[in-house]
Amino acid sequence: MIINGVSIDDTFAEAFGMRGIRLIITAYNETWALNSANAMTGFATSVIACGAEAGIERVLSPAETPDGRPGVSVLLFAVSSKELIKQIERRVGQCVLTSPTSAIFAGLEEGDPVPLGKTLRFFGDGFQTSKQIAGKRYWRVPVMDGEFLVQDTARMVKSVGGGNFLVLADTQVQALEACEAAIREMRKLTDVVMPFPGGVVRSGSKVGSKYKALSASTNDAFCPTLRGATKSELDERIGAVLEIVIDGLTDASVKKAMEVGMREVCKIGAAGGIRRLSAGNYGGKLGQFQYHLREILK
Amino acid sequence: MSVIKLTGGRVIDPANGINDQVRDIYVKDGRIVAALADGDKVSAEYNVSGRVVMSGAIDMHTHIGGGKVNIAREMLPEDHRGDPVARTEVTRSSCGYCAPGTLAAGYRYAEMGYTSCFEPAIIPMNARQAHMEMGDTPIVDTGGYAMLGSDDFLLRMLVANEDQKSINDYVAWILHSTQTLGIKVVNPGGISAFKFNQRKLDLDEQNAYYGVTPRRIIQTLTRAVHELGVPHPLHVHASNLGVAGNVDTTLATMEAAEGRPIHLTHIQFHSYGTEGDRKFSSGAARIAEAINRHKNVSADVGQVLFGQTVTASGDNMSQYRNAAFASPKKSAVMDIEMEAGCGVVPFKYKDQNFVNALQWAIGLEIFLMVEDPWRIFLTTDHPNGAPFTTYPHLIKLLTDRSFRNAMLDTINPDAKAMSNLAALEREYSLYEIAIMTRAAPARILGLTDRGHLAPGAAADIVVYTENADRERMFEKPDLVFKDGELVVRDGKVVKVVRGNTHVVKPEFDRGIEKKIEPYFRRFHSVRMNNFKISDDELCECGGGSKLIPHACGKRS
Amino acid sequence: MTNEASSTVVTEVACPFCGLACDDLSVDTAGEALAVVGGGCAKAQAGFARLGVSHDGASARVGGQPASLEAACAEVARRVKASAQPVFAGMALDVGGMREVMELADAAGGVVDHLYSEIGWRSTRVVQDVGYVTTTLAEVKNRADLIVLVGTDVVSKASRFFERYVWNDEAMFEPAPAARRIVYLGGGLNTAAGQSPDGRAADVFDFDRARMPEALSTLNALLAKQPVSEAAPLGIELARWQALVEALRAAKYSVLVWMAGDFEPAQVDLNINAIMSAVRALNVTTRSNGLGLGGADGELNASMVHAWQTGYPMRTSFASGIPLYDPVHNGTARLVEQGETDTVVWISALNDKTPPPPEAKVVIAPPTLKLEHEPEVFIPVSTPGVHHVGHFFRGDKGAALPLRALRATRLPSAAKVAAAITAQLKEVSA
Amino acid sequence: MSALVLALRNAPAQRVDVGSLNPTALAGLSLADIAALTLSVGKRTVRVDDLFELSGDDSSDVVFRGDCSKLERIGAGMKSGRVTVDGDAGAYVGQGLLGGDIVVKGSAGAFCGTGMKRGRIEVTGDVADFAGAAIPGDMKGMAGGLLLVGGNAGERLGDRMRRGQILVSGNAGDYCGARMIAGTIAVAGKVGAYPGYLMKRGTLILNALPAQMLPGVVDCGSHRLGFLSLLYASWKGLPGPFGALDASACTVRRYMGDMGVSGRGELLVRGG
Repeated sequence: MIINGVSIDDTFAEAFGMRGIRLIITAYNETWALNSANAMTGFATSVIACGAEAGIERVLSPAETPDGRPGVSVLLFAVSSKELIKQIERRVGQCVLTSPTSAIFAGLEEGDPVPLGKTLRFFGDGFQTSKQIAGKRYWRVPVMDGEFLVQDTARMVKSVGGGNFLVLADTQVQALEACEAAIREMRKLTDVVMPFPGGVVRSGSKVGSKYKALSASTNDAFCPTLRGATKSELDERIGAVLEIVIDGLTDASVKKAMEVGMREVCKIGAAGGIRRLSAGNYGGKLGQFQYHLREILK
Repeated sequence: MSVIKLTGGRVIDPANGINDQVRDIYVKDGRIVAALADGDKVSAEYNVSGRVVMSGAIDMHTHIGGGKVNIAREMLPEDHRGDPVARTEVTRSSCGYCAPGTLAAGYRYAEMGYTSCFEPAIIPMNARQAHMEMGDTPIVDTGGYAMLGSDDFLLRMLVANEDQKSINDYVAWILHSTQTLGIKVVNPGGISAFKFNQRKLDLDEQNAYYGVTPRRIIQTLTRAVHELGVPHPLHVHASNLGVAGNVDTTLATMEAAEGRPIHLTHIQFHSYGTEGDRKFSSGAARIAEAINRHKNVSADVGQVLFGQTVTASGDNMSQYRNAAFASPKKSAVMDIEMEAGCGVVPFKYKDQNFVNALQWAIGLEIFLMVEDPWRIFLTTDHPNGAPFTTYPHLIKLLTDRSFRNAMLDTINPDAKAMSNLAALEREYSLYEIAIMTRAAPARILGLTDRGHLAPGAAADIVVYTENADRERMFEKPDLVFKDGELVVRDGKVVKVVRGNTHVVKPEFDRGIEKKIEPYFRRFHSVRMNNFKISDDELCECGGGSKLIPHACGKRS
Repeated sequence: MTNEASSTVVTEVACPFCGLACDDLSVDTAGEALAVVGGGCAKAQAGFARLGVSHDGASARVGGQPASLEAACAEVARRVKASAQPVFAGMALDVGGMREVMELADAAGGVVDHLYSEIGWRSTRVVQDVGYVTTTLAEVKNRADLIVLVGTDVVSKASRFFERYVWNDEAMFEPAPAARRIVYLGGGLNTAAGQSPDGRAADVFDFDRARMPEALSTLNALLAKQPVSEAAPLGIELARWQALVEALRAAKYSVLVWMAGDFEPAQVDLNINAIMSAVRALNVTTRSNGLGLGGADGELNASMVHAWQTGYPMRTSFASGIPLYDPVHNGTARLVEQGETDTVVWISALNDKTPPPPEAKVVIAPPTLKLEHEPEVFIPVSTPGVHHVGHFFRGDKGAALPLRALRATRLPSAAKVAAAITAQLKEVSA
Repeated sequence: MSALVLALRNAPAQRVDVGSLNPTALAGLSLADIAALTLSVGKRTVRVDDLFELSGDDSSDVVFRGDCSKLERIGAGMKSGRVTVDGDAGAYVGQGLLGGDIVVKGSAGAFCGTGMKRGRIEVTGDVADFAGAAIPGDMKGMAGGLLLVGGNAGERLGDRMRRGQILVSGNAGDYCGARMIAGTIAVAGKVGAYPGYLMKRGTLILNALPAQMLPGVVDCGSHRLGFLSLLYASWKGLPGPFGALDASACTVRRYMGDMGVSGRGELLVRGG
């Protein structure tokens, strides 16, 4: 399959079942909502070392938030319910509770309960109070700028992490600009985040390593500088490869994001130095989800 | 003159060694007679062939009257709302599940085949009220035990090292003045200690003011009761009620009696060890072994059964501590008249709660491991462990091992694991149940004309249809006679009579009043003469109850 | 029961004319009226004098005309039988009288309501809602080192409180009675009795007693080591409140005394709740107790008997055949005002001063009771502790005193009248 | 189907417990069954059709007509459905309510909504003393749901209230929120003396404080409290002034108390 001169590999992205959640952070203004959200979703690129993968889903207008203030919705993903609960407790505790004027609410109505204020309330040292409003419980924790308002319980759902595609281009700059264009469009979608910095990752990995301590190591087959020295996947024209990783609340949202991103890359086409689209997988042995590129772009 | 004949019943009368023999019983003017005299004409004959006949049951430890019980009634309107007793042609309306009104209590006791009930904790100053409440408890005979041991008069006598004879005189004077049947000691000296802000008192720990130890109080009072010839041994609610590890205190308390008769009450609450992860374990085996070995010791169990109840005790030191566990969250604690105190704490025993479930198992373990049914009594310490209306259920637990084990499987699994109940194979026979609920209580209280069916006994008689389901059998007797009157038919009161009041009148030297009278004038709130209850007054308090004195054979 | 055969003075008489039920009275029975010659107080003297005559000439009346006791009882039975909802009110009775009225009320499907129940139910609510930590008079007499009188002077209603239980010659424990510390919370009280024998004046926190919630709120906040909103609550420097709190903490056996009837009616249970809150806070480290005094006019006789027989406190309706407790709605005044009762039976053997409500169709009371209206049935009764023996619960619930028969009379007791009506009622039923 | 109408033939002289005549208890009963149920009127036992004229057939929608001020426990314990009172109701309206709606088009007696856990009670007129409060001996009063009062409330509004919301368009009497454990009470008019006496937790939202305040209720200053915007938004459209509040106007003066009994309750004075 070739689209606008871009060759689409007959392969698939291999993604994993994860636990995901949406939270809504509000603040006095958008800046402070973003400050909190950025901190909370920072250092959350890969579950391998960060415990969670997270990102800002979108900015919300006052009309869209529970308390009528500017807000941001964020998505967080982790490999298990237990880990997600732990990550939320830490990240909300350190990055939202601490952030001036902030409040935080559940962004999903359905799913399994995740303690939010239920555990954070104890920061109030007995001065915390709860309120039940329209069937939902909230905690009010006294802090130095007033009260930190936090919903007692949020909901998490089964979701998908690790949707991806690889952009193979003539040069590093061409690969990067194509990815930037893809990310711009993908960020208009809901239910997904691209957890790496700027949404793009260069350090694709393979399973295993020559070093016993490491379970993953650089994907040498896609490293252009090793083209002659290893069993390379790259022909001589490819000068750089970049990857976009997608975590989404649903299978469909990940698929949709991959499609939007890949089509944007294809628009640039061979004329812009884009040669191939490929995807990372583990031979289909590890992940429950497989996204076949050619099927998505059919 | 009325003559009644019960024809062809299967009589179970352990006091007279009769086990399931078919016999006719004749009742003449309220008393059992061997046969009819010439000219006697049977006015009512009941064919009870095939049915089980026993004497009326006796509850030797049930909180049915006195200040703390009335506080419990007042405290718990929510208890009563769901449990009314409707007015009928013969009965009045009343209500209450765990803290029933006296009317409800009397009717329900009679409807379960109980014909005598004894209030075990009468604060001497409160004896009038206790007798009034018992007097308003219809049908059943009543009586009570006067509480001593934290009263300042006795403690002062001990400090002054007064001789045992004087103490015996004081104890006898209390029995006469309060019109009671025995002496009870509750957390010996501990109620007094609580007034001096002591929050615990071990058997050999000194009262902060008097320096007197619980051991000395028990020694002195067991001796006094024994020497006065009071049939019922000192009735002891031991120190450290409910405290993990109190099994040691309880065993030491048995020793403190120095071989004299002693009755340990609601011993389940005093049989706790400190083993296991939660530092709470069963001490039942050690307690049962000690009772089996010490023939001077008897005990009633104070079985816990699951559900809502209220705990009412003279032990305000313990009850102040227990108030933290009140459910619903309310409690009354009182210091009372330089004599004692009381504490009322509602409580809900939960089968999934480790401690409650183990308490349940410990009580049953004690029942099953104490070998002699003449020295272990069937009580729930109403209402502390459960309301008395649960007795038929308790009887089923004791008589039906498979039922018991099925229940055991439903309780808190950690508690089950800590109990050896499943290994106990004993099933009480009807004969043994008759001992522990009739013959033995009558004997230990000195009630010579109750608890048996020989000629001369009062005609307190119960007729049951045998049912393999002992709970069904015992909750609804076919017939209950009280002093020869048919009061219950098919588990419902058909006639209301007034029970008698049982008392003891040991001999003593009235000269003791020369010491007591000035004490009252100096320190008490009433005059001595207004404290004492005369025979006439007792009958008035009892609303016309007949006074039945029981003999005391002086032993010193 | 006389000192010597020739004396007409009876000693160690218990007095049924207030909740203290002092039992050290000497009463001379020689005259037409009974005379208190030892112990006692003005109220006792007046009570024994007024009621302590034989009243043998008094007769029952039906429709204002003299009638036999039997006829009068039958008429009452007929009326309560026909009534849609009878109320038995007054209830200034001894235990025996109350016992019989209870049987009557149940048989009649009525409601029983003591003349103080409007306060009483609110007071009872405390044990129902939170319970209490309390003590009794003999304990106060021997142990109390700090007595705080909350909104009451006690003596206006129970005059010998200090004489008999505070300023005694000796106590069993420290301190000596004369060293006791007395504090009054509230102004307008008769604080003279609180002055110690050696002339130490009581510590009076003088404020409008309707503002008692403010005082108790202050005390509880300070006991909990929490702030209060004012520098001088109720116009009294915070330092004085703080000093009182320190004294309570330091006391070995403090006693907080109240009389429910001395609180604003709407505040009764809340104020006692607040007192109990303070007492419980103190008991964490020391001993402190409440002492609620009441019991005048047989209030406790009525409430105790009612509770033990039926399980419920007063203001319980027996109309439907099972007891239904509703103290808010079963008060006599309300039932009358709302037209829910057609028959008020006023029964009072101890009180001949409180007039029955004008709606009372039946009055069973001492012949000395002044009636503004002639009821449809009037039955004169004797008085317990004067004409017949009986029992009386003291206001601290610590004791039930035996009452003596000091003066013969041909009048029946209230118990006897109630029993006669019940018997008649059952006749009517049968 | 049309609403089951229970029209009083004559107002009874005594209070009558009609708690059993609610949609949950009547479900599945025929009109004849309902007519034959019995009630106690004083000492008399009467059939439902002695007391009421019955019409309609939808027992999930019960309407009481006539002077119902002696009828007690209207709608008590029901789980769903609707009960309407065309006029005044007696005491204990909606006692222990578990769901559904009760509308009193008039005033209600004492202890309105006591022990209710869910559902909604709307009283267009006044409620007497102890609305949303615990009955003697109960550990909690209202325990959930919504009580809307169009007129005034008596003393001890929400006494021992444990959860839920009470909105009073008019005034409330003395000791509003006494012994409150949790929940929210809002009063648009004035409140009487000593609000929050022995209050442990919970929220009173007031327009002004009365002159008589407890020293144990302390001023914590003026603040914007975010939860109020959620609360006000949840009330949007309710009858009365609370249905029209500006959700963003959530700056209040905050008082805490009663400090002697945990002191975690709050009195929020609007516009503070």
